[in-house]
Amino acid sequence: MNKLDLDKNTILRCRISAKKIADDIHGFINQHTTVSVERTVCRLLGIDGVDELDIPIPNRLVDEIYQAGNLGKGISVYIAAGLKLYDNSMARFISAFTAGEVRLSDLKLLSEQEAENILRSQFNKTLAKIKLNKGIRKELQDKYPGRETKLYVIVATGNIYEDVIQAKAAAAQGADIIAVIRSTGQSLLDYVPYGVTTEGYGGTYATQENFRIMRAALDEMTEKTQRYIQLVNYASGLCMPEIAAMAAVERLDILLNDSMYGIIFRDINMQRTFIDQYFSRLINAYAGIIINTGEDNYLTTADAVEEAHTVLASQFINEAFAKQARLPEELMGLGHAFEINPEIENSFLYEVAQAEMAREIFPNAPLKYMPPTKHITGNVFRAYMQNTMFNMATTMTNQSIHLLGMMTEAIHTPFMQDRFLALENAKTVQGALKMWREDIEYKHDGIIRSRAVEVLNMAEKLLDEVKDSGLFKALENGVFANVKRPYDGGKGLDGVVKKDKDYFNVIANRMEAELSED
Amino acid sequence: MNKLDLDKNTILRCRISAKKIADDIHGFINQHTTVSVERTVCRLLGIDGVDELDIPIPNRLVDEIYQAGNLGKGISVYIAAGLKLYDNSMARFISAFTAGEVRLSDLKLLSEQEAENILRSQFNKTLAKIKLNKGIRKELQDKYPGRETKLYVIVATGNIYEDVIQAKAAAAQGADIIAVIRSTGQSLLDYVPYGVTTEGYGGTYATQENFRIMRAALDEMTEKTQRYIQLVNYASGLCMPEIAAMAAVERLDILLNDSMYGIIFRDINMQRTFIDQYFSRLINAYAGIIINTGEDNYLTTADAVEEAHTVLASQFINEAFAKQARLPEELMGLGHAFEINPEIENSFLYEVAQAEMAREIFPNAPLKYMPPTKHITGNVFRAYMQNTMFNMATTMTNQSIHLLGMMTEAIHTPFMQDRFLALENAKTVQGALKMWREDIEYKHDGIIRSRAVEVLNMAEKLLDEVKDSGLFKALENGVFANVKRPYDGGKGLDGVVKKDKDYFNVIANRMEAELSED
Amino acid sequence: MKIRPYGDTMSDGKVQVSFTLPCLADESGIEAAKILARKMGMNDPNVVHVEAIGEGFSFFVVYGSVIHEVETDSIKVEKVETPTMSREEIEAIIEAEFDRDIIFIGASTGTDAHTVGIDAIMNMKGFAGHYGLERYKHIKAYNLGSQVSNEEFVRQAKILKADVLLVSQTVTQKDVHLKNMVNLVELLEAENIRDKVLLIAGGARITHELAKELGYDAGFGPKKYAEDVASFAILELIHRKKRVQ
Amino acid sequence: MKIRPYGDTMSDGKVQVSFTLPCLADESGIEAAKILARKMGMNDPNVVHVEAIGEGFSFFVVYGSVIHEVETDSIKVEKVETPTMSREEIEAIIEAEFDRDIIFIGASTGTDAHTVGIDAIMNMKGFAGHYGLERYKHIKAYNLGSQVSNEEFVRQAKILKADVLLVSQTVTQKDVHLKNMVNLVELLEAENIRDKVLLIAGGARITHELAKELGYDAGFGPKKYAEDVASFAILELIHRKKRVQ
Ligand code: B12
Ligand code: B12
Ligand SMILES: Cc1ncc(COP(=O)(O)O)c(C=O)c1O
Ligand SMILES: Cc1ncc(COP(=O)(O)O)c(C=O)c1O
Repeated sequence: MNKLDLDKNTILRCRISAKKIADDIHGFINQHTTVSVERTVCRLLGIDGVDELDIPIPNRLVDEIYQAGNLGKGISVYIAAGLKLYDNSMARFISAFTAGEVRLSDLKLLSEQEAENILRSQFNKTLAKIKLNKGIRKELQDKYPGRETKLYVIVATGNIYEDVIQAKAAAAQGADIIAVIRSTGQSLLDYVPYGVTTEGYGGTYATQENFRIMRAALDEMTEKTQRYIQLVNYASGLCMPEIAAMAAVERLDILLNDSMYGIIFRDINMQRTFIDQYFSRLINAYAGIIINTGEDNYLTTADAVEEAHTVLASQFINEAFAKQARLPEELMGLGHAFEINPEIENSFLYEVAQAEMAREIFPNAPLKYMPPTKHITGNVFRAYMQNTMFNMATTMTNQSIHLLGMMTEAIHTPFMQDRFLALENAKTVQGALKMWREDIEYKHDGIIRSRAVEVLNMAEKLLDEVKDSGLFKALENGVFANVKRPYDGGKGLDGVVKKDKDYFNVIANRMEAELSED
Repeated sequence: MNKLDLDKNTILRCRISAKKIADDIHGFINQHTTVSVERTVCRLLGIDGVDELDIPIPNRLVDEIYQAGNLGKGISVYIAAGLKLYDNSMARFISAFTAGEVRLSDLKLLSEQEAENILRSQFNKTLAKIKLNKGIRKELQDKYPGRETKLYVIVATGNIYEDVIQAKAAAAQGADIIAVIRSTGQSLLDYVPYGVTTEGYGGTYATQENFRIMRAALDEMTEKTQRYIQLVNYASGLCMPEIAAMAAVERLDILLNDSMYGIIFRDINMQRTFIDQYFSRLINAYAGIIINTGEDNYLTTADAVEEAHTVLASQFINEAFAKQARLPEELMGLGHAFEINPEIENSFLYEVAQAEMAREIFPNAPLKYMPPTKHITGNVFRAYMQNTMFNMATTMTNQSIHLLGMMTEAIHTPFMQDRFLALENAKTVQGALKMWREDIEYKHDGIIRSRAVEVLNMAEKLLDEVKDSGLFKALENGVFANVKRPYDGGKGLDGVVKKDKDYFNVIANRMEAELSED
Repeated sequence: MKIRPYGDTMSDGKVQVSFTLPCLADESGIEAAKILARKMGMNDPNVVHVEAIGEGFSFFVVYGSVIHEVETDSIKVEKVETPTMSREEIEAIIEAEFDRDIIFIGASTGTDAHTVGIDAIMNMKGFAGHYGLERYKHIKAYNLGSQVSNEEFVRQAKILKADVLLVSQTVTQKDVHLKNMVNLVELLEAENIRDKVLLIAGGARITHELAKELGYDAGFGPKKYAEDVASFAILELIHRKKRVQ
Repeated sequence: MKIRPYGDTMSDGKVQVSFTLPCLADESGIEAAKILARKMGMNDPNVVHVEAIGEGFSFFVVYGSVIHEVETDSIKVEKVETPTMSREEIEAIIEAEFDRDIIFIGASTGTDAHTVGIDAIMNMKGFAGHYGLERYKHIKAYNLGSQVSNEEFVRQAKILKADVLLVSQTVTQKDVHLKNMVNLVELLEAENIRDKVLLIAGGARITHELAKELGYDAGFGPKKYAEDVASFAILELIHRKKRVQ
């Protein structure tokens, strides 16, 4: 549908700039790896578990090579060597390693070809599992397609079992998508916690076991409700690709996975983030997991009217990075948000303009639309009204992934009743405005169309500038969310390693190859 | 503005039918008077107060003539005779009358001319006061024009002093219009209670003293808020014209004053109602009081989708009756309501269609738009959402008098906080959607336009039928609100009196003459 | 079992409260709101919103955990114990047990003008897909409308020889319904017919418990339809008939 | 004066309450809700809405009158007692009373990543039309950002010779902020600098009362801006300086 009549050429020029921006970074990405990328390789080779100090084995393995200054070769070849030593038994190799019986650095390295041969049976198992998951997901989605605009709510009790109670109630009430929010602080951990967890702050730790428990609960609800209930977690922070790998194995459906969020909102080093995001997205592409980008966050620190174009510019950049990672448009859940101060005159018109614009510029993307948060106060009734307006904007502009606003947004992570009321609000609005979008037109030169044109033009200009300065510089200058980050600052830079000439990543190679075939 | 492109000829045919319908009834009205009409004459001649049994003096006077079978002459001439006897001193005449010193029936009747001469100084005082009020209102409205769509809330504590507290708080929070809801049962009283009242059920008694108290409070708030705060009461029930007279004297601004509401919703006899409504509206026309009609009520007993056209048909009829009473369009606050079950698919589109249709068919009328009530439950949050949608529909269609929905609609008459929250909701929506109406178009052959056309066509058909059967018959058949009423049934028929050849109503004559001059 | 409110952790006791106080929206006002919340049993109340709402009043929203628990094992509720049958079952049972029609009269009594509720129960077309009593074979249903005085209602009950009296009450402000409902019982007793009829009340705020308390045989609130009241009435009439025999 | 909540009649005690109970949405569930409401002090609670919200839980909305009163005369609140001055006044007073710049450092500490609050106080452009501390003459303001550990914060305080420490805390779930705030006080005491600095907390759920309780000099919540905290800090520093002299 074309309601805004935006200029196709401007959009094309934005895409060209964004591609150039991402390509530049991609040159850098190609030359580097990170501790997280290599740990991910371990995980996809089937290595899991923790040692007696609760340190994950992937961290133990990668850290040893890193300390030895050899991570530029990639972990793959070391694992292959270890496996060879232990007759291709991963279990024996790992137990010898943790027992200190073997040091990776002492291993005799193999050729890439031999290493790959040895590793093949390991990664084949994991990749087969991931493909199986993809198949199951597709089957369930075909069987239980559900509504077009999916209703998304979060659980965040800190205790995975409590989360399950809340998630099941939400699904029973009509939620299509459940996200388990992470505990504060997890994104800055340079490892992924292990096992079931029942303590977290503002969210629940993302662990593979927690993923498994929630997936099982939601599968149960899928059958009960006859709607495929999707599961979401976060592949952001210092462990982007590792979480993507765990999610692929446990059949998560959506991951928050932005190319720049960690830089801007978690002060994670930009080099680190760009390298990590590439591999995490490659895995998502392989596993059929929808990514969600985080442009909505910009509007929590920057003004939603003034900085609207930065959201659009960032969407183009996220799209360009996603394409490099071979993600099809159908998996690009670009983010935006309803964050204009409702006291501003005509704010609703601006919101609709922005949402419709995103819808029309990215017609195949499962757009993620975030609710008002910044201008929500403790007046829960007012919040419920703001959420009604937001729900109406969503339906009027046919968004895909509809995050529900909570009336207690300004107070606490959602209670069961908050979620119930949010779902009721959204369901009612969806029905009452079902054909609205088909029924109305925006006037030529009206506020809505003019606003969309204005934002698009500003985004074009910004992309053009960023193209010239380079994205690293743009981030240093605080182009997004009004936040400035130094090239060498932030967390996790020490985990970035320049690839050696003989660097070898058995998983990336395989995934890239397979995805390029498609 | 013309967004629906409705057929002008259809609208014209509706108006022609409605005029015919009202004209037919008008023939009947002209030949009759009622006890209430005559009591109103007393009041406008300055007669007020109660006797020792709390019976209002106007009732005492009219009842005596009525009992004697002479009300067909009208009360005017009797009052004139009484005055003549007591040297034009109303006070002396009335005190003699209540003391039983003089019986009206014993008085020697005068010629119409002489009677009028005697009465002139009496009614001139009252009419001057009414004109002064009209001037004051105009002056205040010019000085403090306020917003285009006026926000209207009710108070209904039963106690006028408590009502004042609530009304002032509401005005401070942004209310433009305050209605004091009447106690249950008052509309069936064939007299108007007297003096200050502090006990009522579901509302506060409409008395002249209560009017005065509230008017003073709102005048105070007008100065404080710099917005002219309008006062509303109800000229429905068995005392339609009397309340109109009181309201004119106390500078009320709006009166609920439908031509058929009492018949349908209070089972008041239809003959009685039609006669009473004419005189009450004549007074309103004279006093510059906006009338509000009650079509919204139809949708509380009949289905809002199926019976939408009866609302429109009734609006045409109310308009025709109003014209007969010489009300200008600017005083015709025709009513309608947002009462479609929100669970119905596309209900919001139907609501907008209906509201926009009313706006375009009655472009100069200060349309009164009522909130959802029937489909409001005890879930106050859901109610708040429904009210948000309603507020949006109001702004999208530029209604004039915007009755605010209360989140506690299904529970109790409003608490102070309910009103505050309702005002906040409406104000925010008004701002956020300020230019929406100018900015969008409804598609040709879309749901909204088609629905409006369908409703208009059905209304035309219905009006055509009613024109043929006559309105009395239509009411007997339950055309409106699914309620059937017999011609001779209901309350108050015994108060209807056929005019004698020498019937004389000094006030009606004067008002009709003055209004025809304008 | 002891239960407590649930926010996001079992038994966390979380509740949401809002109210208006006649005080300012300042620190002292907030403290007053907290004191009130504590008196209501909320631990550590969180005044999440305060706002002046005009002329010396302030509006508060409070969240917190109540210390109270509810023991559910000991809960006993007055509820209509007879099962709800279908229209067809009810018709069949009348046919089997009585050799005459059963007479229902109904009204919205006193000054109450709300008819939608009583119409929902009585009118042919019923409500929300449930046919009303007028459609039942072997039931004669007289709907007297609204604003029917208790005197008139009793008079009609006698004239029509009603078996079942249906009273609808919607307006409850200042407990006007209680006064009106009690007055009807008194009139019926004065006329010596209270025990000759079934007296049933209904309305949005009417519960069975309340109705029993006021001397009615049953009470029906929202989401009750003709079949609920007819089932109760017919089974109760049979029961009484048998008791007499 | 004794006050009670106000619905539509002075002192009617009306409150609105909502909560979720782990029970069914049936008569017994409604009774459980009523029992809870009565324990909260509501007379004659009116359960105006009940609805199953999935997997054994029900949502209730209750209205009623609480019996409780609040005596307002005896209310004493911990509040910041210093007046709020304008930026210009603050600058002038520093110039008059100190011969050096006053050093503020601020951060969102612990695992908390919310910066908008502390930025509102510190950044040049400020918030809602109130300039931040960076714009004040004679104030040097160092904003360390978010997720700053207490150890790092104390280290920087020493390096920068901070006079005033500004701590922002937004995430309060499971009282994570309390633990984090107390830990900072302990660290400062261990380093023997607690009494050499002004320690000030802020955030959406922070009150002055709470901050004092936790051993801070002051706390600032919503709708407090740079001039509020600067006024307090400067006046308090002057006060302390005078006390020492
Ligand atoms: C429709 C309506 C009206 C219509 C009534 C039209 C009519 N002919 O009935 C009109 C517009 C005329 C009206 C007028 C007034 N109304 Co009114 N009205 C409502 C409204 C919106 C819906 C009520 C309704 O129809 N519900 C649908 C029916 C089906 O539900 P129900 O009555 O509960 O019936 C069900 C059960 O309770 C049960 N039942 C009911 N009766 C019986 C009887 C028996 C025997 C049995 C077995 C079962 C049974 O079966 C039904 C089906 O399940 C409510 C608000 C709301 N959303 O609830 C306000 C409301 C009831 N009205 C209210 C008021 C105050 C008034 C007025 C007094 C206002 C005024 N001062 O002008 C006037 C009435 C004057 C008077 N003399 O009574 C208040 C009552 C407050 C209170 N608790 O005291 C309400 C709650 C609105 C409000 N918040 O102020 N009203
Ligand atoms: C914006 C925002 C974010 C942004 C933050 C961006 C940023 N760089 O700051 C993003 C999107 C990144 C975010 C993330 C998260 N958030 Co957040 N977020 C919000 C939101 C919407 C607004 C907060 C805000 O900016 N307010 C505006 C500022 C100006 O207000 P303020 O902080 O109160 O500051 C004022 C005063 O308090 C005072 N003040 C504040 N600090 C200080 C300090 C001093 C010294 C002084 C004097 C004064 C002072 O001055 C300011 C001006 O008056 C709130 C919800 C809401 N509407 O309140 C949730 C909210 C705070 N977030 C919440 C949560 C749980 C999170 C996450 C943990 C979710 C997750 N698991 O992923 C993560 C954070 C992870 C982490 N490690 O902390 C919860 C906290 C629940 C609780 N009470 O524990 C909230 C309430 C939302 C919710 N209901 O779940 N969030
Ligand atoms: C892309 C993205 N990643 C992650 C998060 C969550 O933050 P954290 O990574 O700290 O869990 C968000 C915010 O909601 C986000 O938008
Ligand atoms: C035209 C009209 N008159 C009067 C009323 C109020 O009823 P009553 O006349 O019983 O006070 C209404 C309903 O709100 C109405 O719409």
